[in-house]
Formats: sequence, structure tokens, C-alpha cells
Amino acid sequence: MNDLPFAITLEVGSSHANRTGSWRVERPVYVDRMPPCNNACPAGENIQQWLFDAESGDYETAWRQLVRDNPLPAVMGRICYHPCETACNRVQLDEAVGINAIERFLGDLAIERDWTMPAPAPDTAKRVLVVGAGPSGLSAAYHLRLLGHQVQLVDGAAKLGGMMRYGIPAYRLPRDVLDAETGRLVAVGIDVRLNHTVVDVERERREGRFDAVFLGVGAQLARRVEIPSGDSSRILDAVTFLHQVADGDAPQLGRRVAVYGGGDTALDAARTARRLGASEAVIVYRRNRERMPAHGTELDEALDEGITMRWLSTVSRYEAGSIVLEKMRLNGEGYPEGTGEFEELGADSLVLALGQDTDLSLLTTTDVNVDDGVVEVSASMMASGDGIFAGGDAVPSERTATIAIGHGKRAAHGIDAYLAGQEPVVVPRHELATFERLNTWYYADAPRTERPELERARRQSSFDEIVGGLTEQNALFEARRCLSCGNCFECDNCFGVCPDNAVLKVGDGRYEINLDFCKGCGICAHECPCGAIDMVPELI
Amino acid sequence: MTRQPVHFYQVGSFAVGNRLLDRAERTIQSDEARTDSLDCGHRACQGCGEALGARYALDAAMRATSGQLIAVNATGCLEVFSTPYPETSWRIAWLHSLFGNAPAVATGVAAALKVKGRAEVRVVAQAGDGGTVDIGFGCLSGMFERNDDVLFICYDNEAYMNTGVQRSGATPPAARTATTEAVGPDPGNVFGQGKDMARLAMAHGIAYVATATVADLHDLEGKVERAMLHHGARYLHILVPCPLGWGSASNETIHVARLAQETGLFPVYEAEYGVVTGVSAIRHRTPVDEYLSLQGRYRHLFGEHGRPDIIARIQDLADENIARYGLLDPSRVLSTNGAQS
Amino acid sequence: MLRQIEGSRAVAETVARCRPEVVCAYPISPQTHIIEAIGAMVKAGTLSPCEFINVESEFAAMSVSIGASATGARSYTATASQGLLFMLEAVYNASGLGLPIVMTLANRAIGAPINIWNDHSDAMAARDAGWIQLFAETNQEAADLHVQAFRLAEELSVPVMVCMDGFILTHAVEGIDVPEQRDVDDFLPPYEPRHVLDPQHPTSIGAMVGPEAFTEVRYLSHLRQLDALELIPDLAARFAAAFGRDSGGLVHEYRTEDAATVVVAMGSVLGTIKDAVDRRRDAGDRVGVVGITTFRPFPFDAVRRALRGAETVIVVEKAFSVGFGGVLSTDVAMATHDQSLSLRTVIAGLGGRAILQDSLETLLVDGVQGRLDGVTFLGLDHDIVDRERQRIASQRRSGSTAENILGDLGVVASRIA
Amino acid sequence: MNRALGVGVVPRQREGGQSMFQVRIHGRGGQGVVTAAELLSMAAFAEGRFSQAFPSFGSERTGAPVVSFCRIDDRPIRSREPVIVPNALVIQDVTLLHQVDLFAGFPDDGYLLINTSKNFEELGLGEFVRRFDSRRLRTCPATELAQEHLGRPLPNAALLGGFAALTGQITLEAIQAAIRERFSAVAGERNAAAAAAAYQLVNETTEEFSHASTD
Repeated sequence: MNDLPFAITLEVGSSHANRTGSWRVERPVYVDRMPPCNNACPAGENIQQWLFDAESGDYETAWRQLVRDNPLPAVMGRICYHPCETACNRVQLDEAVGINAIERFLGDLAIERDWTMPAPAPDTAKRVLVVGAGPSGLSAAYHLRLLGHQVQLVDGAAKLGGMMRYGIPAYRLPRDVLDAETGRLVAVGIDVRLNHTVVDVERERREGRFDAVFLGVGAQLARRVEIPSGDSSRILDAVTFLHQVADGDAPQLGRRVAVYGGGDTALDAARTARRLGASEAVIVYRRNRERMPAHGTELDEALDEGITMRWLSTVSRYEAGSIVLEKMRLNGEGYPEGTGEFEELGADSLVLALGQDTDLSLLTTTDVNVDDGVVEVSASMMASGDGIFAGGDAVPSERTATIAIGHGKRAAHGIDAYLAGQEPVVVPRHELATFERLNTWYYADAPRTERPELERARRQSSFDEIVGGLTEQNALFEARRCLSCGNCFECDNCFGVCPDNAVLKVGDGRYEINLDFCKGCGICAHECPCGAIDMVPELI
Repeated sequence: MTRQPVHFYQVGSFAVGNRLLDRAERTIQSDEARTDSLDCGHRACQGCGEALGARYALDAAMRATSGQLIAVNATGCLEVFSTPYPETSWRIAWLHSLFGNAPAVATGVAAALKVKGRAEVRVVAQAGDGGTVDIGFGCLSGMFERNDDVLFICYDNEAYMNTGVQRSGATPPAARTATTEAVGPDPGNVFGQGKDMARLAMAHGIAYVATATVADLHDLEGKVERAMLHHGARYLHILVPCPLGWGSASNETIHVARLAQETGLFPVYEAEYGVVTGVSAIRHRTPVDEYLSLQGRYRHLFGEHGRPDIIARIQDLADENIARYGLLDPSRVLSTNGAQS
Repeated sequence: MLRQIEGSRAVAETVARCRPEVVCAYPISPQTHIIEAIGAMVKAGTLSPCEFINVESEFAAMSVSIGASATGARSYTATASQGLLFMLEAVYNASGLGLPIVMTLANRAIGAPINIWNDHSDAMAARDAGWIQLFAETNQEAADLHVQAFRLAEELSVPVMVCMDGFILTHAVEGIDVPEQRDVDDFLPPYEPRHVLDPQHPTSIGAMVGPEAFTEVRYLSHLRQLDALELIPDLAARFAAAFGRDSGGLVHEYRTEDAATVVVAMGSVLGTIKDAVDRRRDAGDRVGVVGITTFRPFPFDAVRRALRGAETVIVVEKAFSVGFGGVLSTDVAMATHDQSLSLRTVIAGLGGRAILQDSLETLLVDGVQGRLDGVTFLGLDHDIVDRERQRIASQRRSGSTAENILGDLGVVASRIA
Repeated sequence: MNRALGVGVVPRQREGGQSMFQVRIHGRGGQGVVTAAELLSMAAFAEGRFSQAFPSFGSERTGAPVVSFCRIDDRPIRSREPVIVPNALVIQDVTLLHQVDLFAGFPDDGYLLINTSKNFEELGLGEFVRRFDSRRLRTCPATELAQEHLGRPLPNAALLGGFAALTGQITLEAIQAAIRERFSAVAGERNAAAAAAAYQLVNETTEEFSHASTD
């Protein structure tokens, strides 16, 4: 139409001349925040990211994202105590996302599909000795290799895995899974030397011309206490007990087994005893449930299996198939003290699970500082000795496999920096993506998918895996429960809710604010489900 | 209801889009190729709910008619902020005549299209609450009664905003406006009988009547699409919060609209031929004070000289709606999202 | 073909032959016979394609016409009196949007007191609405004017109001030659809208215009009306050539050649005046008549020319501005401001009061002899007025003067004139 | 060129406007008063004369007093004033006699036709009518005739027959043609018949008068 009447009839598009952006006093800015799961993961996994990939069914990409931080997803998907789920914001909505289950699903799928690890970086001609093939050692070796260094991994045992193999019972971690992942791990080009115990790390380093060393020797020495007992009394420690079971020559324990201690190892020992045929497995612990160091889920499963507890009790004597327990009470500070009351507990054997110590004799020729039986390390896991790093149970920290894997990774990067003669780079963390920043209306309520548990009967008598995995459908469902806290997941809300059409799609899931027209109303930020938009004041 | 349920618990249910869904299953607003019927550069206030509602509804209508659409607009905020000479924000064929005659003008447009044999072109008329329930009511009722082929959309912001927030026939009880000040023993608007326009429309027995808010886009777009499947007179009543007139934060426009629904004060449902056929159930029932306290127009009900008695009366109104429409009955939910089915 | 039919019927048939595509109306006396007839033709299918819409008010009637016209349909409606006032907002809107709607106005008085009879108060109320206003002297002219009105409206994108005296013309049965379809089709090309609602070429019609451009918009519509002053005589000439009749135009002069006293008037009263003039001519008075067909735009030049030789001008009008006086008189005075003549206003025929030939003759005589006041209310019953004035003065009586007068008069319907 | 109704026409001077014949019809709403004037004008038109019919406008209420007018002329009719001085006065309803000034402007030589089965004396008009030319005054039981022919008390068509007989301004045939044009076949015939009957009646009495006068 050319002959439009003046003023009363207008052509489309003419409003673009009116740049309403000038009204704005605040502007929306897209941000990435630290999701609580990532924040809580000791292995430093980018959980939110691999869940994002898993949500679209792209499991290999998800797995590849996963193994950038953790080379043992199938293992961790079983034995990790998943602090990520404890931290998950979804807890406040319905239930945490089953991150651990999805991790295991991805790990198992990778084994099934034979996905291989990424190729190492070009050779740096630097040599690193890794002592101990437990979680920290394996992790360190893996990351060092991928960084292009030559790695020799030594361990006194006959097989890889350390405590994962010799401490954790098979019903929690099937050996084929462990073998598959450790095998794939070392296949990235790690020189493995088993049945070799390092007695003098300095000499080992010199002879092998290693530029740096990582100590992942773990805590293999069972603590013992003197218990008055008769000859007939059968007393052994949990570490040895579990190691023997793992090696396939389980000791005879009899019908009634008592386990002394309150950690996860105590539970493992008791549950293993049940599976070895003990009709009674009793755990004796000097404090109460609240103060028990073992993880709650483990205890629940144990009680489930018929393990019984003797809370607030200590073993004072063990004679003739009978243990004399002293009843304890907790004082004001919560420490147990004897009451002078005693009772008897019939037992054919007593397993001591009173904690482990680290054997650091290999350090005697070095000037590495050892304090309270463990190696002092810096933030990058560097010990005081030149080029010596350590991690896992050998350093001051909570002792879990996941933490050990995190140590291994951190140490690897520390070593990498050291070898390059640089200071280790500390990446600043994003601000935490808190629940308050979420607009949860957009998330439909959905219950968590529980992993199907084997029926109890079977569980008590065998070492079959207790906890089953997720079907693909369940895993997908579970992954899609992720709220993607603090990180855009392309829901198009900002694009749709802008009253001024001032949000642009700029391709591959990214958005931009058209500042020519954005009036700064803030609806996009308010309606962003995951809190990935901040409103920042305009500088006037 | 015909909407395909979305099975993704993460977001697909309620968010504008979802990368995990086929384009066809996402909202029209998530599509870069949407019409943007109401284009940027318009002069609506920050966070204007009406600007949002108009783009939502007309883009959906454009999609439903493959772009064969003519819109008639009554006088009011929408008209003033969208077409101040020399700039128009409309990307569609658009006509503004007067405040009270949009339904009749639309009838004329429809008649002209019919006589010219252009059946493919559809007509939408739109007005604010004043242009609908007050000054335009006569023409609207006539259009309904004749069953002219027009979809009439009311963008309800519950007062005369264009002239400075005066009370309209759609202003809720106790709300402060420039002509119902928050003073005296009965502050704010009277507790009248109200004028339930959607039910009045249903009383005409027309093919399709629905209510919606800017807070549930899937629902709103679905209703526009279904409305366009019918011929004859149809009515869509959309709640569009006005930050200026309601005294709410500009970034809470959608949030406030959502609470209007979640409290039960604004029942969201649809009806065919005078019979309610679907209801959007309340997902998280919310007491009215949570809704009221976000709005300056109700400020006089709170604080030390607050009026819990009035809040209680408003809660009663919400509860009546909940009972009347079964707003807590999940089986009645329009399955516009994956939370159901 | 000449037929003895009612004025309304003739207008309805003529409008139908103009092929309107959308017709809608709301009934009001004395317009009803027109829309009833058109409605019947649409129902019977003799007028097709056409949408006939029974609306709920005059406001809606004009609004529907606006929508239809803006969508490119030739639109027609008809109304009167209160109806015009009820739709007045939309009447202004139609001209503001430049929509070539044609509307018949069956002129009628405006209440209160409610009065269904003829005068020109309604047309005068819409005088400034931006419409072209044409006044028919006879039913033949009323019919003919509609054909010209559509062409005029569509050529200029201006709405046109054809005014015909209610009852006096609308209900009068006389010999009328309804324009033949073929001739109408030749005279009136299909409607080519200036701007139209079309999804293929979307535009925004009816923008808000501020101080920066409103004056220009108004001035432009003023110029379009001035263009009409050129186009109207041209159309009338072409119409005469095509139909063999003089109809329309700006003004008509009757025996003004040497007239010293000239009557100016609009509408059907001109016929009666012409008879009176003939009588006065017989009696030797130099009197004549100027009939104004085009009231808006007001044909200043044509009026000035027509009154060139006049010494006394008597404007007989069927409406007046309360507290002021003549409306048409004011326009005539403007047109003749530079001429030395004495201008007299005669207000006649209000609310259907019959205008009698005898009283018109008396008027002419008084005019010729210079005995006319500035403003005369023809046939005013001074006794009634005086009595009411006294009553008001005596007992501060409030309430409707009209009712008091009726009280004095007795039954109105019993009076013949 | 045909300058219908003389817009801008200069007619030849009239001889005192003698040729125009003006009729006024009084009755009540629902009695076809307006139709009567219309039919009369149609009949005149059919006979090649100029004619104009119009009602005394009012809201159309049954029973309300209604007046209609008809002008017949050999020249275009321009005047729009009501008929003040009727050449003929037709009264369809005698009950109006005492309410309305029916005889206003009625000239001494005017024609008068009243729908009644009574005579002027019985109507109490004996004194009044003496001033006039008795040959031009007639009563006619049009309602009875209507009842007889159409079974409904609609006197207008019949009165037009009487009018034709009384005034000679128009032929019965023209009246009947107009009636047939205006009404449906059956109603048309019956009304035409009623008109004919009235025509007869009035003619006969006219005959008597002429005889009487020649005696």
C-alpha cells in the first residue's frame, strides 16, 4: 500500500525507531553459578554438566565429561557416599536427584559399550612414580598420563585397586566392574608394576629417574588394642579379614561373630561375616548411633540384613566363647566413660575394626613432614619433600575413595605445575547456586527413582551385588530431574517472557539481551528457573 | 483436552521451551520464527503484563491461522502504547476505532471478509477490561448474540490504567484505585457482585469461552489454538497484571498472575457452548494474603492498621471459586504439562 | 421508469443498486422503511452479495460500517435524530479514518422533549463531524443523491450523509424514477479503498496522533472537503448527462435572476417556498429562492454568487442554536460578509410544525417590505409562551416547560397543522 | 428532459392553482387511512397525472386519530404543506366528529364523504351541512360493505370507490387497478369489489340528486 493516509495509518516495523533500552536502570546478565552437587563432589566432577548431556540421551558425551574428572565412574557409582546428593537443591523440592545411580549407569554402559579413555597429551618426557594403586594412586596416574607424563604405578599387591579391592566387599563392588575400570584406566599408557613394595621412596625415585613422586599408600595397618583373652579366643582384625575374603581364602569365624568398632569397615566386616554363614553378627560400639562414624545407608542395610548392635559398650575381656562388655555412658562432652556395669556376649570370634594407620616407613630417607601418622600436604597435595606429593588415606582428611580420587587429580595438576616449574593454578570458584535463586514453579514434582534392591534373603547369603542399576529409561528420567542449578539449560523462558522481545537466540543454546530495547523490567531474571540471570545496575 | 503431555520432569512441563522437545511440542513463544505480532519499541511500562499477553495471544492466533489474521483494538493502554504516530509496534493487520466499539468493528470486518469470500482470514478483537466489561459491553453482547465470527480477547488488568488507574467493573473488592481510595471504614473498592465476564459470555451459549493468565503460556496458547478451531463468537479472558496500577514489582508480573491462579481468586478454565469442559487445577494452593501482599493496591490491608477481616472476606471469594470450579481436583486439570498423565 | 412509490422505498432500491456489500442499521423512526426494504432485498437474495446486520444500537451500526469499510467493503447505514447522536462518536471516527461510508439521515428533531417529527437539529448536531452533508429537496433527489454519494465518498475517502426530511419525504408517496441498475453500474465504479486491512499487507490503521501532527491531519481532511466543492458539481453534471435529471450539486437558484429578496433554505421545504415565490412573483414582488444541497463542505463561493444581487436574504431553517439563533444563517452570513445586504433568520418547522405556504407568503411580503425581525420563529404561539413565562415568574415552577405547554394545548394529534 | 418534481424547474404560471385537487382523509390508526391516500395517488399516477400522498405523521398506534393527504395535479407538485383547504374530505370514522376539528379549512364547494350507515341528520350534522352544496356531500356505509366483501371492517378501499363516484377526479378502474397492485390477489379482488359496490351506491344517490335538481 503506497498511498497511506498521513499519520492515521502506519507501516509495520516503524516502532524499531524507538529504542526503549534507554529506560533501563538495571540490565539482565547471564551467569554460571556453582551447582551444589559440583560444589560438594570430592572428585571435583562437573555433575550438572554430565547430567545435562545425559538428559538428552547422549550418554557417551556425558560419560566423557564424567571421566575428565573421575576415571572410575562404575566403581564410584557404587561405593561413593555421594555428598552431591546430600547437597542437591532438589531435596527441598521433593528428593535429591539420584546422581550416584546415574553415574553408575553411565559407568556400566561405558564398560558394556567398551568406550575408551581420551588420548593422552603429547609426551612431556617427564617421569612420575605413583606409589599405591588404590583410588588416589589410580587417579593420580590417570591424570598425569593424560597430561602427557610418563607414569609408573607400583603396588605391593597382586592386583590393582587397593582398598577398593581388599577393603570393600564384593557385594558392594563386584570385582569384574573393578577389573574393567582399572584395566581401562591403566590402558591409557601407564606402566604398572605389581607385587612390588616400595621400602625407600628416595632410592626408588633415584633408580627410576623419576622427576616426581605421588604417594597413595593408603592406610593398610589395622589398629589394635590389648584385650585380655584366653588362648581359645579367636581375635582378628577387619583389614586382614576382608583382605583374606577378597583373596578367596576366608577364615573360619564360627556361628557367632562380634565386630568391635563403629566405622564402615565394622559394618563391612559384620555383613561379610553374615554372608560367610554367621547366624549372629553383633557390632559392639562404645558410642551411640548418632555418634557412629559409619554412613547411615550402610548401617540401615546392615540392620536390614539382621546385624544387631550393642551400643554404648566396650570389650573388656574375651574368654571361652564369651565376651564381657562394659556398659558405657556419654559424659557432658559426649565422650564415653565406663559405668562399671558389665554383661556377657556369646561369640565364636571377635573382629576388631578400630580404624587403620598408614605405613610411612618408605619416607624415612626423606625430609617429608609426617604428623599424627599422616603426610602434611599443601593445597596442591605437595609434601614438604621436593617433588613429593601425597593423597588419599595417607594425608589428613576424611577417608573415602571419592576423596582419594579427588586428591589424585589435584596432585596430578600440582605435579604438572611443579614439573613445568610453575605455581599450581587455582581456578576461582563460581558463586554457589542456592535454592533461593531457583524459580521452582517451572519444575514439575517427580519422585526419585529408587534403585531396585535385591531381596534381603538372597543378599545375606551371597556376595551378589546388593544394589541394582537403573534401566536406561530410569536413568534418563532421573537425569531430567536435575534442576540445572545456576546454569542455563535452554528452557527459552527468558526468550518467551520478555514483554519487549528483547531477548535474542544466538545459536547453540545461547541467548543475548538486546540492550536497544530491554527496559530492565527483570522478568527474565525472575522467571529463570535455574537462577542463571543476574540483574546488575546500569552505570549512570 | 488435546495438548500432548510432556514427560520431562525437569522443565518441559511449564517452561516456555525445552531443548529436549520437538519444536512442535514447545510453545510458540519459544520459536524464533514467532510473529512478534506486538514488536519491540512499544511504550508499555516495564514489566507490562498486557504487552506480554497480547503478544502471546496474537502470535498463537497467527500460528493457528497461518498468518491470515486481522486484529481490531479498542482504545486503551494497549492501543496507546503500541501505535503512537509515527511508530506502530504491530506486525499484523490492525485497526483501532474507539473505546467501546471493538466488537462491532470486528463484526464489520468479519462481514466484509465473508461478503468478499475470504473465509481464510480470521478476526480477533481485543480490549482491556474497561473496553470489555464496561463501555464495550453492549457491543460485545450483541456480537455474541449474533454469533459473529470473531474471537474477542479481554486483557484484564482490573482497572482503567490508561487514564491513571481508575476503578472499572472488573476491579476486585478492596483494591485501591484512584477512584476507590484506601481511606475510610471500607477502604478500596466495594465488595459488589462483580462482573464475571467469562460467565456472562458463557450465558450467551457461544462456542468457546476460556480464561487464562500470562503465567501459564502452554495453557494460554492451547486455548487460543482451540478457540481458532471454532467459528462464530468466541471469548478469551486473560489476566494481565499491571505493575503500575497494582503496585507490584515490574519483575513479578508473571509471579503475581500465577498467584492469582494458585490462590483461586482467578479461576482458569474453559467452556464450550456454555458448559465448563476443563479446569486448570491449583498446583500449590496459596493463601490470598501471599498474593495481596505483593501489591501496593492492597497495602492498606496489611501492617499494624491492617484489615484481616477484609483479607478473610477475600479468602472466602477464593474458596468459593475453588469449590465452584473444583480447582483442587487434579482429575479436572487441563493436561497442558507433564506433571499430569 | 417513473413509479408512484414511497420515498423510503425509492432510496432503498437506489441504495441496493449501488451494490453495498455490508448494510447494517438499528431501527429508528423515520428511517425504518428504508432499512426494512433493504433487509428484505438481502433476505430475498435480490441484493447479493451483501451482509445485512441487525445490530444492537446505532453506535454499533456505525461501528460495523467502520470495520466493513476499513476491510474494503462498500458500506451503508441509515439513522435519524437520537440515533445519530448515539453514534456520533463513531460518526467522527469514520471521517477521521477517511472511510467512505454512506449514510441516510432521515432528518428528525432531537429530544427532550422526545419528538419523532421532522426538523434539521440532528444534521446540525453532526455538522462538524467531518462528513459531507447533502440535503435532498425531493424524493427523486434523495434517491439520486445516494448514487452520487457513493462515488463522491469513494473518490475522496470521505463519508457522506444524505439528509432527507423525515416523514415529509421518507413517507411521502410520489412519482419517482429509481435509477436503473445498468446506469448506476456505469456511473459508480467498484470501491477501491485508499487503505485496507489485509494480512498480505499489514498496516496499523487508527494510530494515536499527538500535537505534532494532529493539526496537519485535520487540515488535510479539510482540504479533502474543499476538493469536494470541485467534485460535487462535476458529479452532478455527469449524473445529469447519464440520467437526464438535475440532482445534487452545490446550490440551486430559483427565480433569483432579478430578485431583491431571496430565501435561502435546505430540504423539502424548498418546494413549498417555490410555490410561495411564484405567488409573490404573480403579485409583482422580485423574490427568489436559493436551495442549498451541499451543506458540508459549505459552498461559500456558490452562495455568494447566488446572492450577489440580493438586498434582503431570508434564511429559513429547520434548526437553531439555542441561545444563539440560526445555524445556516451564520454560514450564509460568512459567505456574504462582504456584501451589503440585510440577513434575516426564520426558524420554521421545528419538531414537525407544518410550514404553510400562506405563512411563507406573509414572510416574503414582510421581507420585501423590510418588516422582518432579525430572527423570527414562524408560527410561534405567543400566548402559550407568555402564559408559561408568567407561570414561571409567578410560582418559580420547575419541571418540564414542554409538559406545561402540552397541558395548555391538549392533544397534539388532533391538530392538522 | 424529464425534470421530475421540478427541481430547478420554472413552471408555466398557474391560473390561481385551480388545477390542483387536494384530499384529506381522517380516520384512526389501523383503518388504512394512510393506505387510502397512497392508493388514491397511485390511481391518479396511473391516469398520467402528478400526485402526492403523505400521512399526518405520528407514531403508528392503532386507534389513534390519523390524517392523510393526497394531492392530484396536472403539473409537478412541489408543496409539502399539509392540506389546509381540502377539495375533498373523507371521514373514515365518525367517532372523530366530536374530538377533532375535521372540517377545518373545508370550503363551501368542497366534497365530503363520510363512512356511516346513518344520514347527516342522524349524525347531528343536519344543520352544519346546509351551508354546503348538498350534491357534494355523501355518506357511505363503507364499513358494512367491507364486512360484506372482505369480512373485515376495512373501509378505505370502499371509500375510494365512493370518492371516485362523488368527485369524478378519478375512474373506478384506476382505483381498482391501484387496489389490485397494492394488495394480494384475493384481498385485491375483494377490496376492488367493495370499491365497486360503494361506487354504485354513491352514483345512485348522485343520480337521484341530479333528477331532483332537474325537476
